[in-house]
Amino acid sequence: MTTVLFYLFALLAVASAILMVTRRNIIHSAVFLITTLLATAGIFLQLEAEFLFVVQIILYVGGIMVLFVFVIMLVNLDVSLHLIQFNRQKYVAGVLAFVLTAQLLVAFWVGRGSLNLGEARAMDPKNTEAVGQALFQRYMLPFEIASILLLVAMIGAVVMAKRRV
Amino acid sequence: MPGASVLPMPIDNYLLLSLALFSIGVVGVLTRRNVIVMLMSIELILNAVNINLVAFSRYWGSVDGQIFAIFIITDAAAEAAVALGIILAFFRNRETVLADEMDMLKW
Amino acid sequence: MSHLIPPSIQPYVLPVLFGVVIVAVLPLLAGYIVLLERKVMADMQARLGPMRVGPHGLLQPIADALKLLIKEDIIPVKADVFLFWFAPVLSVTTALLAYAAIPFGPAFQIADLNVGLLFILAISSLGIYGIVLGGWASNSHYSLLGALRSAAQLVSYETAAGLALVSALMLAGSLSMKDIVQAQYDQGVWFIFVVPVGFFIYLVGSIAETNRAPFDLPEAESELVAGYMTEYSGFRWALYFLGEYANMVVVASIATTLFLGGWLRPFARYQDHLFGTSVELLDIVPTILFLGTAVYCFWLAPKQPVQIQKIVMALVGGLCLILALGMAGALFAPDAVRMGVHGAFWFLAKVFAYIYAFLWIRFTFPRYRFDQLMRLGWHFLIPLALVNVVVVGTTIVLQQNWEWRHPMLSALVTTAIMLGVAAFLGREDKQHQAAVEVPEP
Amino acid sequence: MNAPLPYFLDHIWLIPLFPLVTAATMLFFGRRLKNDVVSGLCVGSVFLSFIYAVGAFFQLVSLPVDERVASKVLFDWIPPIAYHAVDGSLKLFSAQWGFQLDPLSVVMILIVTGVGLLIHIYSTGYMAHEGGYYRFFGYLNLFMFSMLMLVLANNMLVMFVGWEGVGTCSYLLIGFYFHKKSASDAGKKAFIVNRIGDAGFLLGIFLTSALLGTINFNDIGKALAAGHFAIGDPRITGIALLLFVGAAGKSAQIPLYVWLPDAMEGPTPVSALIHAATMVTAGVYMVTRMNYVYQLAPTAMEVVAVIGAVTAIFAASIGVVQNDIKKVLAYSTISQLGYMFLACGVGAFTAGIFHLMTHAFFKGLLFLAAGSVIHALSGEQDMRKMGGLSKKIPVTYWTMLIATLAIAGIFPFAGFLSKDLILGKTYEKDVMLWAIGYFTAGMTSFYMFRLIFLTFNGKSRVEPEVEHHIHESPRSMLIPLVILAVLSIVGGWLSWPEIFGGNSRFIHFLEPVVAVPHLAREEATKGLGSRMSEIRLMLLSEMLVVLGVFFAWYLYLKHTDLPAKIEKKLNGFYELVYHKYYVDEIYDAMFVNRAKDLGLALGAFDRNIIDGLGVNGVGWMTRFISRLSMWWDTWIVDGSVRLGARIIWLLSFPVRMIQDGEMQDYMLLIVIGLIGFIAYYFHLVRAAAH
Repeated sequence: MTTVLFYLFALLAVASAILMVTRRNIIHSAVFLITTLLATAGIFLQLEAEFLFVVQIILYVGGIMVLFVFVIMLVNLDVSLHLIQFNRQKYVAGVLAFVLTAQLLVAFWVGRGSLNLGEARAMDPKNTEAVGQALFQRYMLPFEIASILLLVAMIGAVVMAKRRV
Repeated sequence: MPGASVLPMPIDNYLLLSLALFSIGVVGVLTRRNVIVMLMSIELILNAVNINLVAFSRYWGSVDGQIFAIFIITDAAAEAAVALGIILAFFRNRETVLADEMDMLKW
Repeated sequence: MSHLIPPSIQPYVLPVLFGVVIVAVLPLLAGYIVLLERKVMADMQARLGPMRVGPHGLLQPIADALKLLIKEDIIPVKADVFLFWFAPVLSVTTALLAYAAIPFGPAFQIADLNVGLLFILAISSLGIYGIVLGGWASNSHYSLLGALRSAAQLVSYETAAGLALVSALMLAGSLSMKDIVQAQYDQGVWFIFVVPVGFFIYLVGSIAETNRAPFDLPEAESELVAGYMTEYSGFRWALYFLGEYANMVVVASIATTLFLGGWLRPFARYQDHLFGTSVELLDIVPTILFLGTAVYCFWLAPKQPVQIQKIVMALVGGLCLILALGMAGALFAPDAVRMGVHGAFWFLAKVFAYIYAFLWIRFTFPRYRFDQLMRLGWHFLIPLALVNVVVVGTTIVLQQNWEWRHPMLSALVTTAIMLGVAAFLGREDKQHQAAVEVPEP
Repeated sequence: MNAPLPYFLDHIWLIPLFPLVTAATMLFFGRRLKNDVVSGLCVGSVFLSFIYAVGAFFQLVSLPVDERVASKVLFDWIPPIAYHAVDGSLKLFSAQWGFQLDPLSVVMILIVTGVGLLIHIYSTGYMAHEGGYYRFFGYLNLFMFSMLMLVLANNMLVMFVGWEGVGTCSYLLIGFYFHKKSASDAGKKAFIVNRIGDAGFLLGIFLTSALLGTINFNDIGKALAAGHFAIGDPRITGIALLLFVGAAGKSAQIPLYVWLPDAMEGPTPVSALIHAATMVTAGVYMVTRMNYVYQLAPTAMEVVAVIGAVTAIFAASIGVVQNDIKKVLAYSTISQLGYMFLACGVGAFTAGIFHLMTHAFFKGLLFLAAGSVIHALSGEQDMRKMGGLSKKIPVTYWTMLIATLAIAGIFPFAGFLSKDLILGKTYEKDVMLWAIGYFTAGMTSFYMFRLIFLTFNGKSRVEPEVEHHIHESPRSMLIPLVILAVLSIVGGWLSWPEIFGGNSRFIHFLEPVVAVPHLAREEATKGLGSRMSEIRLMLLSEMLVVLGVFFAWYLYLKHTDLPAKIEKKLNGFYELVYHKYYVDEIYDAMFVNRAKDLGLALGAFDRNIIDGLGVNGVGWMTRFISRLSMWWDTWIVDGSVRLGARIIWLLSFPVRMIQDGEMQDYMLLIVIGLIGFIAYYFHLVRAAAH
């Protein structure tokens, strides 16, 4: 069952990711990105990370992507639909990206045998509690730092987006 | 779902999946002209990383990976907010969101 | 019967069953909520409301649904077809998906996730896309503005509502809807009595989240024709409507579960067996109610003007009678069934009470201006909710660590503090409002 | 105290605290508060203190006579510091933040809080329409705090804190209408004159601690009781005189009295509270508190007595001719203070305190009533523009009349008892001083009734536009008047003298404080002379008082033209007195102007020598040097820098080629770098493999 789920989600994710990159209409690519993110969330769920699953949806899909859609609606120009979508270095870039992927695949292929992680360990069934514990005890400092980061980002965004600075 | 079940499949699949997403993201960042799409591709890359982290955390049976993922998501949020703010400001001044028209930052 | 089903799919049977039931019943429910709304509005405006279709318009929803189904389906030329098709579906899907984690009764639940509440919030936060994309896709200024407004509104009020929920969460100490209700049973008090301020914040927030008056700016007829639904008609429009009302039920269910004690009957701890039988005194209330309704319907039936209406009325009476019998029968059924049936009854009763509050508010208050709406959200509700979380958390810690065992007293204190804070914020806000000059609409 | 103290005695430190808290509130947030909130807070705090004071009083009385000393130490203020006393022995100087309650200070706190409370209530009516309401009450409460610190202190240093505090508050309150120049000047004058006295007090403290090695009152008492010092020991006399300088400054005795008349610039409640009832009596309190020092220094006692007597008659003589109602009261205050010091000087400390109490009642009442009159006449203070008010503002009239009878010393009002106690004591000591006090009593009754007649009786001389809105004051102002009137009738009966079959309760209550163990306590024991002489004295003074009243009536009601004639007749003398014997002018000529000259001289020195040569010279040098270094900077330093910059600019050409400002090119570079790294990693792996 879970295997089926994984392949379903993975396929969905990859397919919509490709669509996201290739669509001409930004809104469409946003929609497909959302689909990818949701699929990823599904993967998380299938990995028994319920909390992360929810966080992914609430934060990424419900927050960040809404922001994206907003901005797209604000900046959307019909002309941009008829412009060239790819920049002048696209072939070089494509090749380089392919090389990079190839390298990673090679690395992967070479290391496939040596990646013997042994038996997977059991997961704490109370995932949320576990995350909370870790977040507020071992990772307290990073947590605070992240909050500071968010604060700064918020202020920055406000200042940027104000009509007249 | 049962807590103590072992990893349903070898971790390679997850790695491959995240690799695929990562590569697609890279392609998007490198080739698209529209800044917003570039940003979205970056989000995609971050996501690929998240998948890796969560997969490994599941494999080690500890939540640390998920914590990192959470931090990455936070990071993505901050980055998106600021970047979109910049884009808006820029769009107001220059009426464009194309990357190769934003080339004042040189010399 | 369990031996008939192969064990591999056994765990999926009940959930699927419930799912089917919900998906089947919900549109009807939504339709009847619309009828209820029209009736209540009529009542408050001293009118009769729909009377023609069926006795007292009881068949109106069905008629509406048929009309919408057979209506011509218009897609604007310059619309973005894909999204135009996608958006309403999305909004309905999310609305329905949220029901997966709502416990209508101790057993009557599709899936008891241990992140149930978060799951519901997440799914309903997806609902924005239905609106935004729809508004954008129909490529019309009214729609776009409506969409933007509603998106802004949803984002800002989700924050307040979510924070308000946190206070109840801390009291329950769990994210699983079931455990939350259970906690209210164990502590012997509905959380509305412990954190009324939180409930109030959630009430306002949920009204705003479902885009209803006085926060219905996204579809403010007087300003932008019908907001994001301007270009929609026929079945897609019906989908939107379904989604909206389904959402109302969702938020009502959340409120019911977190603040109003879910499926628990009032005085759930109070045991009083009726003349020694296993029947409890308060459990016969539903039966009596339905019986009364049935009798009333039978009494009304002959008075109906038209033959068909007489029949329908009688049928309704019969239905109520059956329900009453069911309730009564459930009293003697094994606990699981009894709890299920009665739980569902109480749950729905509370949900409808909440929705009635919605309607009431809608017909009572005038609409807000958009900047007022935003100010209310950001300057009043969110700070209030934040303080609420802090205060409630403090009291909980006090109770747990310092052996300060006066839940009701602490509730009073907390509420008093929160009211003070609210007053303060209100004053600040008024001053601020006086300070900034209002933009002419 | 080894035994645990009862509640109120254990919490005397709260009594000053309440006003302090409200004072702080007023001065920090007062601006925000509404007037009724302000008055509620301030009056409330004083009321609390009053309650605590009363409680403390009763619990103190409940103690046996010998143990009526409750002291409470909050914390160590100055940790012990070792130093050599004058006799070469090693002493530890230390001060605690300590409070002490004995009959003397309990009387004082009762007066301060009680009269203070009444005056607070009065002020809520009087200041209702003034600006800076919260400021006024903040200062007033601050004053209450300082005054209570002063009277509750258990050592001289804490007492000094209160001492300076009341000085400051009096400065602030005299200058309350700071926009009026005369007011702020008066404030400054009061402050500076007080400084002189305080300097004396401070020196006294130093000398005490240098001599006795302690500044704690009880320890001082013990140290003196140890009997190392003979009576009339010059060092003790020195301490006594120095302390008396301080007392004279605070209590406006010759030669430091000049600030008090000008202090009348302040609002009338202030004059009543600070410059009649409480602060100015601080000197008397201090002298009494240090009585064991004085009783060892007969010379100092004589000084005190003489100065007191002279001040009394001197001020009274000035008061006779003043026309400003508050000025008259001010001078009478000075002369009454003179009485108190006279009492202390002749060793009748208890009588002094007794008079202090009664005086607090009737003089406070007089000022409040005067304030009510001024309030009624919307700000008019000149008695020549009053008259015939008795019908229009009856309550004020009657209360003020009672106070006048009291101060004039009519039997059996409070003033009579206390004053004649003093006179009796004085008579035993020294007939000359007694004569002075005696005539002063006569003048007192004269000018006080002059005031009454001019203000209330006769025909009205009020200006017409003021005339028609004369109004009785609000209830909040009248109630204190009535209460104080009652007090100034019965207040004296606390110590109904033996000869009238009473037992001087008050006096005996205070005796433990002034009881000096190692002296033969003749003052205390040897009753009030023989009965007959005392009766005779009383009759004498009564006759004189009545005579004074008669004169006043004759001159200012019967033949109202006579005073003018008399002024004509002895013009020079009148002028002299009317201008207060030109004391202020003399002081100006002697001290103030000299100080100004010194300042000018110093200023000139500063301007020419220090600024001229020093600063400007240095400035010129600096400019010269900076020119040089500027040249160096421009050509040598900057030159080299620019050279470097130019070279780098040339070299950096290829790098700039890469930076074309297109972000995606950068990303491309990043990816290339990434690929490079991974390739290098492969290489490493292969190398490791082989």
